[in-house]
Amino acid sequence: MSEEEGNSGQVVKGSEEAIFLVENLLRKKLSELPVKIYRAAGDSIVVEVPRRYLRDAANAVHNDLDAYVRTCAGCDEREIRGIYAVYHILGLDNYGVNVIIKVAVPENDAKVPTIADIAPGADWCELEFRDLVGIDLTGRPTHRLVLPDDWPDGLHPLRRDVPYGVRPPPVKREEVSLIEIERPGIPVGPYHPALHEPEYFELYVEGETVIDVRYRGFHVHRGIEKLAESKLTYKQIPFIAERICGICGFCHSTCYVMAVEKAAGIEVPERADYIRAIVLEIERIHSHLLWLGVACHILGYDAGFMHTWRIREKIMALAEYLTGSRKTYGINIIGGVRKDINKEKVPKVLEVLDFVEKETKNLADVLLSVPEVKRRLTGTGKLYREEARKLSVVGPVARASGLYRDVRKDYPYLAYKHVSFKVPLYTEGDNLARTLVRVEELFESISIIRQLLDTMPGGDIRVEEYEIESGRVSVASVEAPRGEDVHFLITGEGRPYRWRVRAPTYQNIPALRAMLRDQQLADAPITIASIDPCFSCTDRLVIVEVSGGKVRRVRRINVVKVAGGKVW
Amino acid sequence: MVKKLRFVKLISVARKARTVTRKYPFEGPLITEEFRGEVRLDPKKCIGCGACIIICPPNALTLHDEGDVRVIRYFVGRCIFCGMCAEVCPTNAITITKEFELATLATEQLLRDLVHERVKCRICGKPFLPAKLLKAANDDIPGSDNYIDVCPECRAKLGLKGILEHRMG
Amino acid sequence: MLYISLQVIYVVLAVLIAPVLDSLERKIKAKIHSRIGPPILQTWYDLRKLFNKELVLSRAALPLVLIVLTMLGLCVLTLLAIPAGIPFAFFSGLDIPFLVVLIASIQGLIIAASVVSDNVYAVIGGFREFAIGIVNEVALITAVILIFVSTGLTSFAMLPEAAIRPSYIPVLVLLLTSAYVASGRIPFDIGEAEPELASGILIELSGPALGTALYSILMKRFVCASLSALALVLPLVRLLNPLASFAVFTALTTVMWIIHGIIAVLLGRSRVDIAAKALVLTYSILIISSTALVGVGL
Amino acid sequence: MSTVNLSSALKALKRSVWVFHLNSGSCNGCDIEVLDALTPYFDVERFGIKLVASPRHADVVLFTGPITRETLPKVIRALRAMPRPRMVLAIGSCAVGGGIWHDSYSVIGGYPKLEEILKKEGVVIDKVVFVPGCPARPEAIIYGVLVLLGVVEPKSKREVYKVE
Repeated sequence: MSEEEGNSGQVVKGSEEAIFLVENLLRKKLSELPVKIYRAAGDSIVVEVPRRYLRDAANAVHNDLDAYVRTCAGCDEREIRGIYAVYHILGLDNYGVNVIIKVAVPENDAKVPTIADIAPGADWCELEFRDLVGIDLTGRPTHRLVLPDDWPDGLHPLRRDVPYGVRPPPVKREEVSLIEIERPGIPVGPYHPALHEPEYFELYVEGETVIDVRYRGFHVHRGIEKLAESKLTYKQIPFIAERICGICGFCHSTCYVMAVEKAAGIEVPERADYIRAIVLEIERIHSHLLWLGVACHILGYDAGFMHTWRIREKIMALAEYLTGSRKTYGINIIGGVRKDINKEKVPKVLEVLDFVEKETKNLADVLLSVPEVKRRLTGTGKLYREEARKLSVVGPVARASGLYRDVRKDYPYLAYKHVSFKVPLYTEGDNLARTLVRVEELFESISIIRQLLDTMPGGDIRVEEYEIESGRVSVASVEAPRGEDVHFLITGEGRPYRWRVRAPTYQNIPALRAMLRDQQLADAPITIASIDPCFSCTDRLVIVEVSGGKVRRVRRINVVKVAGGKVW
Repeated sequence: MVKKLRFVKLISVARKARTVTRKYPFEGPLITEEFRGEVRLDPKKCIGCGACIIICPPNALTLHDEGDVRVIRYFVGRCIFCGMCAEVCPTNAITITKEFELATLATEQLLRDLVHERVKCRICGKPFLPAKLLKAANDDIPGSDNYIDVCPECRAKLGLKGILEHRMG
Repeated sequence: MLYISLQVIYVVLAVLIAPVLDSLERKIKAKIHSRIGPPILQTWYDLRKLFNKELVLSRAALPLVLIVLTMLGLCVLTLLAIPAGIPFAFFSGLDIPFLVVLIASIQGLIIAASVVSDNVYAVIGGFREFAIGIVNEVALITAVILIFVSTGLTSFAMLPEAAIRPSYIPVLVLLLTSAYVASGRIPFDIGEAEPELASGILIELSGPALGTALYSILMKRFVCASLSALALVLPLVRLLNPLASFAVFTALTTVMWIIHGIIAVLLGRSRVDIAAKALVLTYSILIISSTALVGVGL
Repeated sequence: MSTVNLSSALKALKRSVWVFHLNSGSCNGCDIEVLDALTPYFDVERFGIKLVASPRHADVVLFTGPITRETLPKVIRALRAMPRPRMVLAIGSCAVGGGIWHDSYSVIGGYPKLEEILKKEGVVIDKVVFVPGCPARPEAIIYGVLVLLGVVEPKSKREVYKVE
C-alpha cells in the first residue's frame, strides 16, 4: 500500500466524500502555485495551471499524492479559445478520483515542457500529441511515435483544419543507423508466426541472450480519433470504438458510452449496468482463454492451444446467443443497451459457465504440469515492482509484479459495486505469475457473472431521450482483460470535440524492454505474448537506449545491413 | 513421481471430450438464433428516405441520386452487421437474416441496389424525391396536397411569392 | 537371395509408407486434440502439391537444396545398411562401421545446412540444430556400437545370441532416447521451432525444394524408427525364422513411429540451452553405466 | 524462375492448401476467427489446410485488415515472396471494403485498392475471393476457401430491385 498521508481506507472510492477529500488535498498541496481547481463531470477534478508550473504540479500530484499516470491528450482548441490545450490525466487509485492537469498552450508558440522524467508512464502519450496535434516538447529527446514513416513532417492530422481523408504523397526517409551494432539484429515481425498482428521487435543478441530490444509498431494506426471528431456522430462511435480491438472491443465501447453518459449526466437504467458488466466479464473469460491457448502454442504445446480454444468456443457461442454476434457484440448505445438478457436465457448462461469452470480447472493443471511449459514460464521475463510502478503498468502485468491495481475496485463503475470478488496478486513478476493471475481472474469472472445474474433488477434497458451539452470534460475507465482502458472525452456539437483512447497495452509495452533484457532469445515470443499485447489497441513506437545508459538519437535501422542477411 | 507425469492426464481429458468437430459444410454451422447476418431491404416497404444511410457507421448503405432515379446501394462487403439500419428504418423495410455464406470472386457481386423512381417537379420538371417518400410525407402532413409534387426550389419561390402578394396585397 | 529381396522390399516399403505414417501421426495427434485430423494420404497430397508449385529460390538457398538431396540419398543408404530383422549385411565386411559412418554423416549434413543459408532465422535455426545435433550424435553412435558389442555381434550376417544380458538395458534406453531426439520431434524440434524461428532452416525453401526437404526429414524419422526397432528385435532374431522376424521388425518400426508421435503431442518445446544440458546429463549417465556393464562382461 | 503450368498446380492444390496469415492492420477480430478455424470445432486440417510460418511455403494468403499506410510496403514484399500459384482470401469487411475506417488518412482502404498498387508493382495474384463479415465467422472463412478451390459456386449475386 502506498505511504501517502491520510490513508483513504475508510472513504468509499469514487464517492462524493472521496472527491471532496482529494479537492482539499490538492488545494493544500498546490497552494503556492497559481492554479484554478474545479470539478469536472463524474469523479474528476480539473487543475488549470500555467505552462511554466506544469512540471511542479505534475511532480506534486504524481510523486507526493502517489498518483498513477493514466493518459494525456493534446487538443486543438483554436476555434474555441485560440489556444492548444494539453490534458494530463493522473489517477489517485486510493481515492478512485481522476486529476486532470490542464495547460493552455499559445497558438504561435506550441511548446510544452515534458513530464516524462517525473512520470515515465507519460513518455509515450506526450510523443503522441506531439505527432498528432503538433504541440512540441521541451526538455527531452523526441522522435516520431504514431504516424507512418512516409508521412510528411509538419502535417498533424488531429488539427481541426486538416480533413480526415487527407492522403499526402509518401516522403522517402533515409534509414540512418546511428547505433554501431555489429551483433546480428533479429527481426521479430512484422509478419512472424508468434505475433498475430503486425508489430516489429528487433532483438539485439549476443549468442542467444537478448542484450537490447527495438520496437517499431504503429502498423495498425487507423486514425480512429480523427474519424470520431470529424465524420462519425455520437450514435455511430460505439461501433468504431468496438473495433479498436478485436478481442477486447466491448471494453472500449463501454468506456466510450460511459464517458459520454458521465459528461452529459445521462441516468442509465440499473439493468443496463448489469447487462454491460455481465458481457464485459464474458469478454474477459474469452480473452483469457484465448491468451492461455496462444501461450501454449508459442511454447510448442499445441494440445493446450486446441483444448483451451475448444472450451472457449462455448463462450463465443454464448456471447452470440446474448448479443447477436460472436465478437463485435454491438449492444452498447448511449443511454443503455440494445438487447436484453431475459429470463429464459439465464439457464443457458449458467450451464455454459459450469462447463467452462469444470473444464478449465482440470485443463489448467494439466497445462502447468507439462515440464517444458512450467520450466520456460518460471523465471523468464521478470519485471520488478519498482520498475512496474515507475512505468505505471496495468492489468495482469501489474498484478503479477505486486501492484494491487484493478479499475473495478479502484474506480468502481457499472454494477461492480454490488458484487464481491478477489483480485489475484503475485509478486514474482515472471511469465508464470502473469499466467496464474489470468487463470485465477477467469474463475473470479465466472463467479461475478453468477452474482450479477442473481441480483439483476428488472426495468427497461435504455434511455431514449437525452441531451449532450458541448464543452464538457469527462474521464471513464474500464478494467479490460489486459488492464486499465482509459477514455478521455470533451463533448462537442453532434460528435465529440476530442476523444482520446488509451488502451492497456499502451502502458505495458515500455515494460517489455525491462522484461526482455538479458533473457534468452527463445523466450522473447513468450515474454512478448505474456503482456497479452493487443497492438490494434496500442500502436506506438518506443526508442530503446542502448545498454550501458548511453542515450543515442536513433532513426530507423536498416535491418538488412545490420544482420548481413536478406529478410524475405 | 506421479506429480511429474501428470501431463499424461491430457489423454483422459481428450477421451472425455471426444471429437467435437462439426463437419461444416456437410453438417450445419455452429449458429444461434440471435446471429446478425446479411441485411435485406424489402423493395415493397422501402420509401427511400435515407434514414439507414445516415446511421450506417461504415457507409455500407449509400444513396445515389442519378438522373431521374434514386438508388439505395447496399455494399455487403463493407457492412459490419451491427443491425442499426433495421432499428432506425421508419417502415421496418430492413430485416436481418442469418446469411453468412457471402464469399464471392468479385466485389460487384456484393452490391444490392434498390432503384426508386424520382417524381419530376410540377413547375420546373426537375426530378427530386421518390414517389413513395412524397406519399408518406403527404399522409403525415395534413393539407400539403397542393404543393407536394413541387421541388424544394420552386416551393421556396412559391412561398416567397405568396408572402409578397400577401404584403403587397 | 531371400535376404536381399527382403532388404530391398523393406527399403521400397520405407519410401512409400513414410508419408502415410506421417499423416497417421497427424491423425492421432488430432484425435488427442479432440478433432478429426487430415485424411491418411494427406502428406502425399502435400508433397504432390509442392512438386507442382513454382520453385522460388534466393541465391543463397541453392546450396541448401544440394544438402537436402544428399541427405535424402544418405537416408536411403542407411535403410539399406540396417539389417531388416534378418541376419544379413548389405555392405558385407564393413557393415557395422559403415552404418555408424552413415548416421554420423546425416547429423553432420544438418549441421552443414546451418552455415549455408544467410537468412537470419535459418542461421539461428542451424546453430540450434548444431548444438542439439552434436550432443545427440555422440549418444546415438555409442548406442549403435554398444548394441553390437553387448550382443557379441561383429557382423550383421551372424545370428545374435538369444540371451538378453543385463548390460543391454541401459544401451537400449540410450538408443531409444537418442533415436527419438534425432527424429527432431517436440520437445527437440528446436532448430525448426515454428513459432520462434518461422521454421528455421526451411524458411527459404519453396515448392519442390521444400518438398524434398520435408521428404528427407520423413526418411530421417524412418531411420530413427527402424534403429529403435532394430534394438528391440535383435534378441528375438535367433528365435524366429527370417520371414517372421522381418515381419516383426517392420511392424515394430511402424509402432515406434506412432509412439514417437504420441510422445510429441504430450510435451511442449524445450529451449536449446535447457535441452542441451538435460541431454548431456542423461546421456552421460546412460553411457557410463552401459560401458561399465559391458566392460565387466555382464 | 521456372514457369509452372497453373492448371495442374491448381488441381493438385484442391487437397492440400497451405495458408499464410497476413494482417495488414486489422483489429484482429478476423485474425482470431482465422485461428479459430484451426481449433477442434472447425478443424480445417480435415481439408488439408495447414497454417505455415513463411510466405515461401504458402499457397493462399489469408488477408485481413484495411492495409494501413505503414504496412503497405511490407504487405507487397510478403506477397512477392510467395511462389505461384499465388492466391488471396480477403477476409472481413476491412479487407473487402476498407471497413469502418475506409476513408481515413492512414488507411489504403481494403484489398480492391491494393490490387491496383500490386499491378503497378508487377506482383501477379492468380485468384482472389472476398469473404465479408465483421468478424467473418470461421464457417464463412471455410466457405470462402471452398469457393477459392472451386468446390462451391458463390451464392451471393448482385441484385437490382425496381421499386414501383
